Amino acid sequence: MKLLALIASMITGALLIYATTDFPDWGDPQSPASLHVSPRYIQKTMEETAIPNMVTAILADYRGYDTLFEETVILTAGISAILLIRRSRK
Amino acid sequence: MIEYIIAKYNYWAYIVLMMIGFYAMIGKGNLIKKLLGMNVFQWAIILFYVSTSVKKGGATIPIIQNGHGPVTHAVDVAQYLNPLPHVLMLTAIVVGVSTTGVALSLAIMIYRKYKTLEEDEILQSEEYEALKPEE
Amino acid sequence: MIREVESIIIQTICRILIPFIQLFGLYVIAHGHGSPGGGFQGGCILAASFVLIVVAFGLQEAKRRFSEKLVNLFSSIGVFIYAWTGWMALLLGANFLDYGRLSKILPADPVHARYYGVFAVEVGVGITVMAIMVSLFIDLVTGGEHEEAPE
Amino acid sequence: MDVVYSIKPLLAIMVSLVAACLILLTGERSKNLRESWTILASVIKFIIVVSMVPSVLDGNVLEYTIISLAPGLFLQFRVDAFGLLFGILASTLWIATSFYSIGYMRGLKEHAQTRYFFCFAIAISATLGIAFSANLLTLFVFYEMLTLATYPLVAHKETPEAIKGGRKYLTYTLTAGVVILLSMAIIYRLTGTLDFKPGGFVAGSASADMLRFLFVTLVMSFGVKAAIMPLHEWLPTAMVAPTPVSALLHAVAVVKAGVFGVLRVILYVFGPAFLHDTGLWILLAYLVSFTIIVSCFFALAQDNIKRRLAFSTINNLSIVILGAALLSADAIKGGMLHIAFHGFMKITLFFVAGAIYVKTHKQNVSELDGLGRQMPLTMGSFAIGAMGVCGIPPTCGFISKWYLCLGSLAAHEIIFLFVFLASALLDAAFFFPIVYRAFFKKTKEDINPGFNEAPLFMVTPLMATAFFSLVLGIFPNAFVHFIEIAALAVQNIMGG
Amino acid sequence: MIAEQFPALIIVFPLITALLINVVGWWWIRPCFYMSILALAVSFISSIGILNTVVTQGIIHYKLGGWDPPWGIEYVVDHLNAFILVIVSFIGLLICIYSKKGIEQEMPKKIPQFYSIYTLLVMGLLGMTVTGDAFNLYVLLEIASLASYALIAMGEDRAPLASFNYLIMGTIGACFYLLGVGYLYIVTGSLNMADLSELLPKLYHSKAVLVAFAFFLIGIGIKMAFFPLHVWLPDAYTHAPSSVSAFVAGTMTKVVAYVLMRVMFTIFRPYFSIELIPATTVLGWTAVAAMMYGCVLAIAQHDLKRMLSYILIAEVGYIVLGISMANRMGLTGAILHIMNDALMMACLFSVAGAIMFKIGNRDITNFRNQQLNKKMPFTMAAFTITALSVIGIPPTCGFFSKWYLVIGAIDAQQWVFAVALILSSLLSAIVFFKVIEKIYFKPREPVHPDSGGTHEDVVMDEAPISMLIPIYIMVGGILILGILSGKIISTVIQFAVPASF
Repeated sequence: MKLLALIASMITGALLIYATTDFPDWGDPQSPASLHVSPRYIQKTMEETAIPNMVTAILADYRGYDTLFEETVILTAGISAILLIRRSRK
Repeated sequence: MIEYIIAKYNYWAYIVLMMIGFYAMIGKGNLIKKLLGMNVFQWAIILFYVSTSVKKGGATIPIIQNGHGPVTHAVDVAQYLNPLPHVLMLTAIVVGVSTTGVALSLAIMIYRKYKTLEEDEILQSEEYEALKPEE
Repeated sequence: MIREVESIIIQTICRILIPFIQLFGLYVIAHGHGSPGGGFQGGCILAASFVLIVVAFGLQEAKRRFSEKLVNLFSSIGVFIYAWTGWMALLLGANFLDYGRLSKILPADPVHARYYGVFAVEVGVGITVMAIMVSLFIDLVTGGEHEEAPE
Repeated sequence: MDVVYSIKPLLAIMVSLVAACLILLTGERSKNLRESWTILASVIKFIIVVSMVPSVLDGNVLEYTIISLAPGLFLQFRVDAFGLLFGILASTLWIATSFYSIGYMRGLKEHAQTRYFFCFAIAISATLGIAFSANLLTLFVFYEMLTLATYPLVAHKETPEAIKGGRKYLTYTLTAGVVILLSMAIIYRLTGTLDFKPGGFVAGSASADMLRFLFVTLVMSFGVKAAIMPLHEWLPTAMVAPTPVSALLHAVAVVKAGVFGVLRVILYVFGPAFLHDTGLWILLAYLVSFTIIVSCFFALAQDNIKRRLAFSTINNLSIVILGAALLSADAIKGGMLHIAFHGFMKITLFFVAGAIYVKTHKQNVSELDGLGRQMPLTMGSFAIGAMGVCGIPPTCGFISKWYLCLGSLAAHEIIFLFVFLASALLDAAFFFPIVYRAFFKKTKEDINPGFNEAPLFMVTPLMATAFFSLVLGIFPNAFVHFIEIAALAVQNIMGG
Repeated sequence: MIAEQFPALIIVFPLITALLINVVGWWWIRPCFYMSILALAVSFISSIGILNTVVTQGIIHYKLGGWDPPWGIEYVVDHLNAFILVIVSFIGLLICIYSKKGIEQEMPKKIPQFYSIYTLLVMGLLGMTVTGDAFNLYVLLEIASLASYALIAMGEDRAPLASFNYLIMGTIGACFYLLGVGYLYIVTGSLNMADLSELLPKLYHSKAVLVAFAFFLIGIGIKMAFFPLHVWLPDAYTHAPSSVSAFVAGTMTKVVAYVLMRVMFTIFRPYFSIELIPATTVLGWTAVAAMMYGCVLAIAQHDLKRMLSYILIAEVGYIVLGISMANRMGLTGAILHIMNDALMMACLFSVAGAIMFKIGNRDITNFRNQQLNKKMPFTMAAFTITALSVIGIPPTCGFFSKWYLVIGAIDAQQWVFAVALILSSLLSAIVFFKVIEKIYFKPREPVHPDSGGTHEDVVMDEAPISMLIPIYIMVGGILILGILSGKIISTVIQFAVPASF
């Protein structure tokens, strides 16, 4: 079991390293990640939402739908905990 | 080669973390250790995401300075970090927390039944039960 | 189970500290727009204050201030605020979560309507995160076996 | 042949389905109601089926489409001459069988009679569905339905060997079913259709080897129900079923469905021309001739009446297939006629076996001494049936065998003529001992049991069927014009 | 106005209802069940509306928050999602009705939490189906997974352990999916599916994309219990509460299979996942292995639900096989089979639950003494019909999906696939007739003709009506949808298959 786990994690790591060779360097301003979608967030946030903190703006507005469900996730966790282990000693 | 390694060291870091977590998740026999492995695994991915948002060259946190009320002056993209990964990872963090919460409650349930969290001992008691004649 | 700690020092310090922690939490929530922070961070800080109460004064005391039903109510209310803000937009004829449309009922132009919408949402996030964190903490730390607070 | 759109085929099938539901609903409450449903449905079905005869004899084809499943693929009924022949056989014999099984089941106080009659009705509608289906897919649907409906009947007694028999039956037929499915799918992709066409429709749609392969798979998988020799094993095992079931299985529904399928494949899917060109017919002919001869010897070795009858069934089925395989007009006609006539004769024989069992609980040939005095009507009918199977005039068996012999001559394969004759002799060799024992041999304890017949519910049907096999022998065209119908079918196939 | 808001309604209404249930339940337990029913009914109706809109007016794009993609999140509802939506919401509604009695028996103290989480589970699956954003899909996937972990753990006393293993495996799967999304994001900078499929083609030869695809496949494979990665499934589904296993077995794997199709044919173009890399070949052969493995192990089981779980693994193999054939017929078969299999599995597990509810024991070996065919004839009839459908006997719907799959295999010139399909249906025939035989025939000593008919004394003790109605609705579906499959294909599925086939 341990050996198998070791092999599995080794294979995963090898895959990751193999993939990394095609990645942009760390902190490269020209990486596609920072060129395709994000510029609009950076430039337009103020005039579109009047919120200086882009993270907040994206979190709650551009991608607000994600956040709604992340609320739901944590709510699910809470209810699950109650469902699973809550039991009153009376 | 050295430059190459240095230029991508954030990736190496997260790969190592992730392998550790992955190994712990599969290989460890103790359920709590599995959970720790799971957390390491998730944080590794989070680290990976966040590290993709970095921009060298004086980029700062994605909060527009002296901006209150709509600003008209164009904002230089290179001046701020890429905000999107932060947002995604906020979500991912919460998901991780929730998963851990549920997992811990499950662990508590398991402990209530078997009075142990070692997988092999649990399996032994399972076999013991299986041997018991079912009425 | 939590051992009831009866340390005068800890309790005094906590009594002093907790209001500030909570104040800071509210600040972080409210200032998520202009400064680092937001619903999660603030919510977690608020939750931390309650955890501190539990640690310092014991579970019963904490639950007297913040009963389980209340926690549960809050956790749902937070998400409900969020969903309702989006729902308002939907009722006003825009797409779900389109806060811009809230300008119809808020004294603001669409852009600032978004500003306020985001604020409402952040408050909702804060409430939920706080409540769930507290309830998760209590449930996990007691193994789910704790009484209702004596009325 | 022009197409007439008519809902009659659907009705004919639905009748017994509805009856099945009614049986299930009212079954446990009152036996009489349950069985009256059976009788009623069988009569109505017979009327509907027969009412289609004239229009078919005028060269029409009755068609009814339920729904389109895919481009070029319909759930569709089409009543042509051949299908009608089979349909008439099934619906006629259902009446006899339902009367008989009432007598039998009550005589033996069998359990789970509701389930019995329910599955019985389903099986019959499945059989009619097979008879009237317009394409291979529809036929397959009802074919599987038949398999499943007859499985509880085979395992009806629920004794361990009954269950084993049921398992074996399922194993054989379901395996055959999936093979059919595969070959059917391949044909559909090759030709884009599955509609039966007199004279076949696949010829030339793919390489000869591919078609040969498909032909072999299809014939062999339908041949499982038709009990061609290497695949016949399930049939004797299924003998544990109650006698009316064996009668249904053997004379009417299952095996005949198999033969019907084989003939459909030979004549309506691949077509005589294709068989003749590829020389597959001679292969098939030799295979079934082997079956014919060997099954006779098997039958000689059996002491249990029903098992003996089972092997005789195997023999006759192969005779039908041989007739089709000879590809000459007379032979095909003879084969088709033999489907119908053998039905009448064989069901008589099985009814007799059942009657003997109900009355005396005797199952073996060696115990039948002097039974003819006790049950003269029964054994008389048995004699008639036996004569028919051997092909002795004036029974109807003679007619079909006559055509078959003509056919084998027309096919210039004299050897098959001898096969037919040999099988007739062997039939005599294992049937007439029974008759002889029954009538002329003294019982061991030399007392005369006196006249003591099986219940009326059983004697009447078996005498009726025996009577029919006589009458059809003397006036082969009586009642429902079997010969004309068969001739029409052959004419369509041969395009003459 | 309401019509174009359906995509929001279908998700948000269950969400809000779940919240209300959670609050109300603390004071008043009775209405929780009905609230959940109401919510699921609304999302079922709106999913029907969506399907109708899609069929009449074409693909729906719904921009959440009014932001254009790729900046905002959008719903993209084409024929495929609409179809899956209807299936999921339908099964969700039925199983919710079904669950009433079972839950009252199994967890009387936790009814509000159960219905709250159940509603969230359905919502999560619907959201996964409807969304057009890769990351949003991950979040919803996690909602659905968390809910299912919690619900599964409420089962018998071995359930928590099974659920824990499921959680570990499931988290690995989800994290791999997340990693795949991250890789695509780092090389393209986008998260929107449509946008990704625009951006990716020029990167098809980058290693990062290949690895991302591999991670997608592994992650989805784990979530879908695809053959080598299925280890969590049998335990989890065996010990789960009956209604939960009915719903989860019916829908979860199917929705994830849908995600697989999305990833293979929308995010990546068919050109990539079929021609560029041998993904379909690998998937196909693994699927064959899955079918064989599932059926063979199912034969060996004594526990009814465990047997069904292995059958489910085989069925997942069918779907993936259809996808991996990569031709029109095969995909049609796969999509059709998603529907049929959802119905069949939900129905079979519901029947198992009904047996548990009445007899408290689902060991196949002592069905024989239970006289089940006399005690609960209707349930057993439902079981038989559904079993025939799984075997693939016409005219049940299982036959038709199998038919299309076989034709797909023939078109792909993959004779082994065709033979494997047929072989597996034979194996499942063995599996199910073993059970049916035990249900209907109890071997006795040969009855002496005069002493027959003495064992009709068992009284009928049928499952409650609130269980029978959903079961029979599903059975009706199994019987009718097969006949209608031609129509379904011509109206919906043929547009759901990617146009490039």
